[in-house]
Amino acid sequence: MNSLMQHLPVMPIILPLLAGAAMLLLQESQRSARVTIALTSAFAQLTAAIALLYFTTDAAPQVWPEGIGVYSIGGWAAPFGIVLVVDRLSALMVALGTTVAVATLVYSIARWDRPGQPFHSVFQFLMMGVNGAFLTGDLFNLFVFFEILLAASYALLLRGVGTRRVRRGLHYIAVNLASTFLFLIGVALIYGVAGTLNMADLTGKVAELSPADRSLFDTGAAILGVAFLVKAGSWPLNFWLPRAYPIAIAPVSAAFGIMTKVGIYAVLRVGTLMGDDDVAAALLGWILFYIGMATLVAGTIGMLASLHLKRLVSHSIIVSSGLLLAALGLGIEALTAPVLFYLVVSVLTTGTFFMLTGMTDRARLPLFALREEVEPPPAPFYTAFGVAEIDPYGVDEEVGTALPAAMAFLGFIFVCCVMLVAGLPPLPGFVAKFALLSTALGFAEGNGAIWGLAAGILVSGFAAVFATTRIGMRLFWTTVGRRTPRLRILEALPVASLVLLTLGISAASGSVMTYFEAAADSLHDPQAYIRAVLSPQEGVEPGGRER
Amino acid sequence: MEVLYSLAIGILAGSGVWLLLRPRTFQLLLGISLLSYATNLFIFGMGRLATYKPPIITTDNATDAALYADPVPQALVLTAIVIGFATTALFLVVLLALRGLSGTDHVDGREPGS
Amino acid sequence: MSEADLPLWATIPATILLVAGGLLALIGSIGLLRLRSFYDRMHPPTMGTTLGTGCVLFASMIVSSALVGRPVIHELLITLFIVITAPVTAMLLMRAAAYRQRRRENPPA
Amino acid sequence: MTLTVMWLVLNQSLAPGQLVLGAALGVLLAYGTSSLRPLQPSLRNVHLAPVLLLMVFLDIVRSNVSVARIVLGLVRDRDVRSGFLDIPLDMRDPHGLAVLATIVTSTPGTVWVDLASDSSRLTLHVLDLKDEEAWIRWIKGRYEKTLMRIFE
Amino acid sequence: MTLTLIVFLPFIGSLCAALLPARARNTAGWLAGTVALVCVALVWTHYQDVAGGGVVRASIPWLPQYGLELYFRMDGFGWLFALLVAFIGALVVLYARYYMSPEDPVPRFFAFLLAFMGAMLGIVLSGNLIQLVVFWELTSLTSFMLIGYWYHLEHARRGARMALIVTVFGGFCLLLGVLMLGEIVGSYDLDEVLTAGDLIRAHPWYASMLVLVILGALTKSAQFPFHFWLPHAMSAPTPVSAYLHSATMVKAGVFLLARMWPSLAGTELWFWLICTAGGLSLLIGAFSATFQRDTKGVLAYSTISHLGLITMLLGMNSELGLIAAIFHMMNHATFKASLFMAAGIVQHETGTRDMSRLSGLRYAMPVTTVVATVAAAAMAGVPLLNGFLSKEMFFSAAIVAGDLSGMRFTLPAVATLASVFSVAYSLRFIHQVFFGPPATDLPREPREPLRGMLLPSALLVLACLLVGIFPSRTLGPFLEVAGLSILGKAMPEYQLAVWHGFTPPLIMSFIALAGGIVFYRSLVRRGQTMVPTPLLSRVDARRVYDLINVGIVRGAGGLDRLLFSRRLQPQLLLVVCVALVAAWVALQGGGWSRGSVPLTPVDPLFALLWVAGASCAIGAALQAKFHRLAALIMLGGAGLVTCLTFAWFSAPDLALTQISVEVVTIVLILLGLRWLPQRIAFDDARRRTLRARARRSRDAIVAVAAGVGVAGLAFAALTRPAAQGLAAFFVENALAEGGGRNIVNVILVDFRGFDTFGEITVVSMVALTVYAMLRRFRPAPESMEVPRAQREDLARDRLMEGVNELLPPGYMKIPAVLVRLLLPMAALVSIYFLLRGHNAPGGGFVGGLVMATALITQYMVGGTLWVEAHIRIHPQVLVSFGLLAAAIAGMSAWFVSMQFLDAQAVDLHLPLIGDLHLSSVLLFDLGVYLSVVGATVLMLIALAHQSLRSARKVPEPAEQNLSAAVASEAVS
Amino acid sequence: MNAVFDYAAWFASLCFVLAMLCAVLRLFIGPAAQDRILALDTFYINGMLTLLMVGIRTSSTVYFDMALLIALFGFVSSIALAKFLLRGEVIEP
Ligand code: NA
Ligand code: NA
Repeated sequence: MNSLMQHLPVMPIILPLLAGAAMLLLQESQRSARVTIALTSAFAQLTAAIALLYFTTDAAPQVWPEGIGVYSIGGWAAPFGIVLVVDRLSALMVALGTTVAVATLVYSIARWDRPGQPFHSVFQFLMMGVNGAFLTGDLFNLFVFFEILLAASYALLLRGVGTRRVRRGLHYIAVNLASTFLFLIGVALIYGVAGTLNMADLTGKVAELSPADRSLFDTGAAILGVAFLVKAGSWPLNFWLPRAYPIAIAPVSAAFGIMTKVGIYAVLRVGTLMGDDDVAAALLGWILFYIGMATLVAGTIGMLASLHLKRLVSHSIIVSSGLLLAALGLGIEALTAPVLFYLVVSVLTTGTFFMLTGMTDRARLPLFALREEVEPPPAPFYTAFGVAEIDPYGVDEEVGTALPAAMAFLGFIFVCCVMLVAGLPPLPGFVAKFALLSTALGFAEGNGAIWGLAAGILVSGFAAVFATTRIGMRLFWTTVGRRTPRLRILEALPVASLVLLTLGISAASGSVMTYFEAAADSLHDPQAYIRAVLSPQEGVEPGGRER
Repeated sequence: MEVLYSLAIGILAGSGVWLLLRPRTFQLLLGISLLSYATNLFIFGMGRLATYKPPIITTDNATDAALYADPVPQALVLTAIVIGFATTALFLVVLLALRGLSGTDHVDGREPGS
Repeated sequence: MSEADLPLWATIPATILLVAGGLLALIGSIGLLRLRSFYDRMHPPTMGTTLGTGCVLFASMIVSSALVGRPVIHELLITLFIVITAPVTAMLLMRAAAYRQRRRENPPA
Repeated sequence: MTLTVMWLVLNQSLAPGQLVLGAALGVLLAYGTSSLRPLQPSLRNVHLAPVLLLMVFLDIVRSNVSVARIVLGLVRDRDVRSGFLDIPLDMRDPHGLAVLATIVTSTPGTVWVDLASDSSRLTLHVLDLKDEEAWIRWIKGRYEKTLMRIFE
Repeated sequence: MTLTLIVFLPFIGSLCAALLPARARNTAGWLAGTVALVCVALVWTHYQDVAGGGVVRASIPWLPQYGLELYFRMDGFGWLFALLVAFIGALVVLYARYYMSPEDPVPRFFAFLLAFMGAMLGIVLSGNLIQLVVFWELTSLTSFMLIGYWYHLEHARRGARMALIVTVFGGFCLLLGVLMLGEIVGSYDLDEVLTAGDLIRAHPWYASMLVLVILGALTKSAQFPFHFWLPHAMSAPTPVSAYLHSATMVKAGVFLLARMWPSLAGTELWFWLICTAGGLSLLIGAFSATFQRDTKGVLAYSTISHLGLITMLLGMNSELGLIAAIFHMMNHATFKASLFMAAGIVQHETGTRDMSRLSGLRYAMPVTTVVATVAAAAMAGVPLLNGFLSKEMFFSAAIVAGDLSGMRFTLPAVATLASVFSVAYSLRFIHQVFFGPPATDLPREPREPLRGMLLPSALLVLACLLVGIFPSRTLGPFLEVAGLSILGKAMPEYQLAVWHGFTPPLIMSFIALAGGIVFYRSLVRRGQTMVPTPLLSRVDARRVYDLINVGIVRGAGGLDRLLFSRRLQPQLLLVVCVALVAAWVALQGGGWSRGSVPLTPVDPLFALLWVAGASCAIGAALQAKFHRLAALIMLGGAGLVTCLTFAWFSAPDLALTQISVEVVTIVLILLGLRWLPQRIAFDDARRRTLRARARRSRDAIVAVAAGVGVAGLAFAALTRPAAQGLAAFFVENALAEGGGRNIVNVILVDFRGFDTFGEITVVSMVALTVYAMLRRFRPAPESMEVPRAQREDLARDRLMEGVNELLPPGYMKIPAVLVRLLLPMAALVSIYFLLRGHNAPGGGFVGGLVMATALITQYMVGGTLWVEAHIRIHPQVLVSFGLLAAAIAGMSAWFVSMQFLDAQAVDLHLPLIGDLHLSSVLLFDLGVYLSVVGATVLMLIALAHQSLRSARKVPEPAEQNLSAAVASEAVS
Repeated sequence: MNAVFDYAAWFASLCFVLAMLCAVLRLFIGPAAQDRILALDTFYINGMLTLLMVGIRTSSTVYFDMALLIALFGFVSSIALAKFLLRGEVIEP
């Protein structure tokens, strides 16, 4: 099946499409067939993604020159046709996306996909959108894939009834529609000035522009950037995020974690391909930095204010977006590898965390338990151990309560999630933040921004501990009125696997980071990317297709 | 002509944005439609204005690009129109569902001040 | 434009038809604007819909046929469609107007 | 058949390929849509159709002129009296009535308002209702009779 | 290798313990004990390696690029601490085995305890600063788990969280400090950091870095002002208190200070910061301990105080101080752990820790009384016990440091005063618990505990005695080794002897002893032994913590509402404004300027056209609130003008698509309007308020700005020469390579077919979503009933009436005839558009919309039931087939090993018929056609079905009323 | 002579555009919803005629398709609107 290998780059897009479309033919009662198709497709995508990842490493130099694979759709070479480009970054993102998707899919089979809607089809389309957005080398095609993943997200978000869900869904759609218009205007303007849509081709075209034209081009890029920032969930364009994500069912929220990162990816990809103008790059950098910091701060505050776990996790997504944007905004190339590391970890983290919320939801306490956290503690608390208080030890029996195995498992996962979100060692959240800080401090001499970022990273981590313990203790450490959730193997397995994966990443940080460094290097040397895209492909004539 | 064309886009966009900022869902729906007209015209305009040059090859060897309007933005607009249509439809249904559930056509699902 | 080779036999009737069609449509719309009641306003636009369109289509057929050198008649399809669809609109609109007028005159308790 | 002709007119071609395709489409579409068209017209005396067409054309031209005069104010306003007009009908065939409707609608100055549920009475709105009898004659004599001969 | 094992063995043990069943207390105990003892043995074997100032190293690379590796490094100091951790660990395991109730699920307890032990060993054996932080945080976490072990107790939960918050805060500070340190030195390697003291102290970052590191140490060691968490941590089971909160974890802070002493100490800043914090902790801790009512509370505050003492010693910048500090760390660990165990025994046997209830236990528990008394005496600094020795050293160091720092009087006075309190609380602890009359109202009858429980405590007391009497023969050599490893040179002159003459320290000791006794007696005489701590109970760091805590939550809540508006309009306004600002900033480079291309002359027709179009747009904008139908009609007008504009500027395909979409959209919105109850325009007072007006003007300004902006951008681009874009290629290749004359269509289905591919996916998915949503749709109650018009005008009696009729009755009869006549024609036209799209305007999308519209008109004239009684449409199947057809068309290229979507064509020459051109492009377009028909019909019909649903529902209330009536009749 | 034809074609186009403007005016004036629908219908027909004129003036056949489509479907929005007025909903059960 050499030819299948040759078509590997398009597999992560075509497989979900086929699966999603085929499943529409099934009756509502044919659940097992649907599940089989969905799982087969998802695992096939994961396999393809891992193969792509492997081909971009130095381990397989014979497959693609410089580790960058280009697949011309329809046999039309860039810049005329649409090309899929597999470089380290995109392969990494696809692998990440499919990993989370596979986990959430398995998870959802436990019980979440039940209410008859075409859940599995839409989920496949979501995967198609995400993978396509990561793989495409064409700006307008990126728009199309954005729309696919958005449409899928609308569908998944609006599952189930309820005023709240519909209201927030409406807000989500409205904001994304607005950003869709911005996207279109930005892309159009870029095409209008530079005359091309291929991202690699743009780099060359931009260099030839007169200053006035360049400014108009930059305007297009700026408008496009705003659209990306909306997707990335950056403040103040992200009010929808902490409202929309928590209302989705747990596996869907988990799968959504990757969507904000699509925005970040777009910023990174388009930014590095267009950022040859130093002045513009510096300006862009500062704007990004400040927006990132604002996002970081806002997300941190939101996290502290969250009374529900899902909302908290949503805010942690915002925090991670802010952190990524701010770090990218500093314009320090050495930071890119840690940024990628952090990105990967945060996607896995939020995915796991959201799935966990689905499993603990039914263990949740009634709301009265919340009040104690918001109200100041009652006066006797201040004099604990003082005379005014009756012996606190006479009443309670000092015999521990055995945690049911389910609760213990969930508690363990919860602690892992907290450690990941807060960046506590030894999980990779710490490794990522350490690498970020360690690199950033190398540039801190006379650069206040670095200190701001460092403070932001640490404060947000601390806030995560503060907020998660507040909620987590209520979830796991309250005995009154708790019902122990039933642990389903299909839910536990993917969650545990993701946690194990993070542990693995942490243990193998050295080699993982080496890959990210290579990805960062090629990202900052767009020439290789451009060479790969614009050079003639095998089986594709430079001017057209082979006949 | 360019001035006129730009003005047309501007008016559509301005009306669209005005509606987009209104509090009623139906206003938003119309605003989205108007904005998509404006956006489509904008994209289309990026191919510059060409009258009487439809990009359809009538004689086989007439392959000079100057004979035709730029076909690329047209193709982009087509995709944009279709996607715009789809999202408008979706927005409409969500709007109806919200009206049904919340009893008001305010975008926030509740009347201000209530 | 390539009317350079439009023969005279085609030009004269086409010119007349176009002017007539334009005037009919315009008068029809003016009627739509001027007349006082809705029922009255229903009538004039028909001028543009039937004879006005007919004139233009006929002119188009003449011009196309003259240019191509063989009879071009696919404009007839437009006429067909308009003829078929116009009554549907008219009937429903009239009935709607009548209903609304009735309702305005005898508002429900 | 009609569809095949339409196809050829649309494509402006009499090529054999188009003929075959048109015929195939004609049969297929007619069959495919037949369930939504349970009522098929039965035509007789088709030769009367061109005559009818000519009559309609002349009437349209005439009424166009008269309506144009009214719109342009060439007729004094007080001379124009519009109103509803009831016409008793003998024709029952829906297709005949449909053609009558197209004729009435296509003629400026008359609009189809309502048809009694048993098709026994037709209500029109007429822009220039000076002579009710003349209008009734016009409908019944000129068109209803011809249409009944074609459709019933 | 053994170093690595020492650290990892407890973790492995922890994992094993965690997997044990909840009842396996003996197995768990044996497991934990074995692990601890093995660690002790392993540490012990390294004595020879470190005794001569040597260092044992082992390293595993982790993240070498960033200087992070697992680097275990054991020198004398590390060895001593590791031994302490492992040894006391073993004793605590033994103690806990008996202390914990048989019903308690102890495997979890031992799992956490072992994990903690591993983490603590990791700290003391870290040779890499980042690694140290890693284990540091792990101790915080395990401590959290252990304090909260009895999580059903409210104060345990609170205490655990407080400890975690404070220590994690410190941990993050430490991380930053260590990162800065690493940046200064260029390495996180402890060996390099320890030799770079001068470089570090001279660096401009020194002060901030130092503050951060100290924050880490102070929080961990519960030093002022972070001392408050420790008393709350007493909710932990007593073995935990003995182990973590007296002997080991709280020592991590002072361990760190001692560890970094060579590279950080020796500056004024160090002295002031550390001595102040230490001194205050010393005093406050000792003073507060005197007034605690809880036995463990006394010990907790006493721990704060003793750690303050150690901190102060470390802050004195004197080598003697350092040695004394190390010495006291060891001593304090022994006597305090033993005291905690004693307190635990008391609680275990009597059921309470309340000193006002406890009394006279010496009768029931004589052995415990002896053990506790000796340990308390050590704590008080009574001669012949180890506490006395280290306190002597403290006094002498205080005198020296006082001389050097110019606080000749203050330092010794503080030291003595604290010792006075120390004596007092030790005395009180023993006196109130073990002496006096036997208590009568205890929850349990007190008796001597099991031997296993007493043994660890007794062993530790024995150590106190041995060290106290023979210091230089017991602890002396070890202290030597530890001190040497830190100082890296010969030890300063110090005397480890019980007696070295009448020196000022000895005098201070006696003053303290006597003062303490006097002070306690006066308290007893005045009956003030059970009062809240004077002065301090009002101003309490704990209280500040709570207020900060609540403040954070409340403040965040308020800010959150401000930062994340729940309303849509501000969000949309912000999106628009941010886009405007972004564009404005980018335009500063001159982008707005007019380009060089001359303007084309204005066509008055076009201008007139747009007068109409613009009025429609503005009209729609103004009417949308109250006159929805009018606004919709105007929208249709604007849409038509847009369509004409496309046609005008040579885009026939666009015009076709626009007009079809336009029509379908209007029908769709109308279908929706059925369920959107009308808004009645009324004179709303709110609309006229100043605020409302201001809001509207603001929106108007933004809208105008957006309009002007977009128009300006369009104009700027339109007047620039077109870039040498892709057009030329497409024009050249459309016919030759793409096989089509309609370049736009060739782009859509071939050059950029992938976009189209995505586009139909979007449409299909949206249709599915709409369908799914509408299945659960609950319309507005006002719109539920049959519209008024239908009730008044030709009401229908029964739903299924007329399904079998050939034509609808009444007014719809003639329209039905005409519209049904149109259906086959429309279908033909749709196929016409589909098939010729490649060469002329049209294509699958337009064709599909035409077909869908034709079907919908049938619904309009016939009604849902009638149509569906005559024909079954399966839109979902159409969608699926469409998508699959497109995908298969794309994949057909694979079979000839070309790229996805590479067009394949087969030319057949048929006799008579001629050339038949079948290509995958056509299949692709057919896929588009099918999915568009399916999706559009699905959406429209799903909406249309709503009224069918609600029409079926309408009789329900009537039935309910009926049954209610029947029921009421039955009752009467 | 061709010039005369061109003028005539231009004149006809002008007439149609003016007719559209009249329709828009009626659309604004109303007063009843049915007036607006009628105006939209007129607007569509005149728009179609304008398109046909563009076709005639450029002697291009591509505009024919658009006109065909408007002829076929312009009425759909009109009858949908009218039906909405008349029955309160576009598609009855
Ligand atoms: Na008429
Ligand atoms: Na007592």
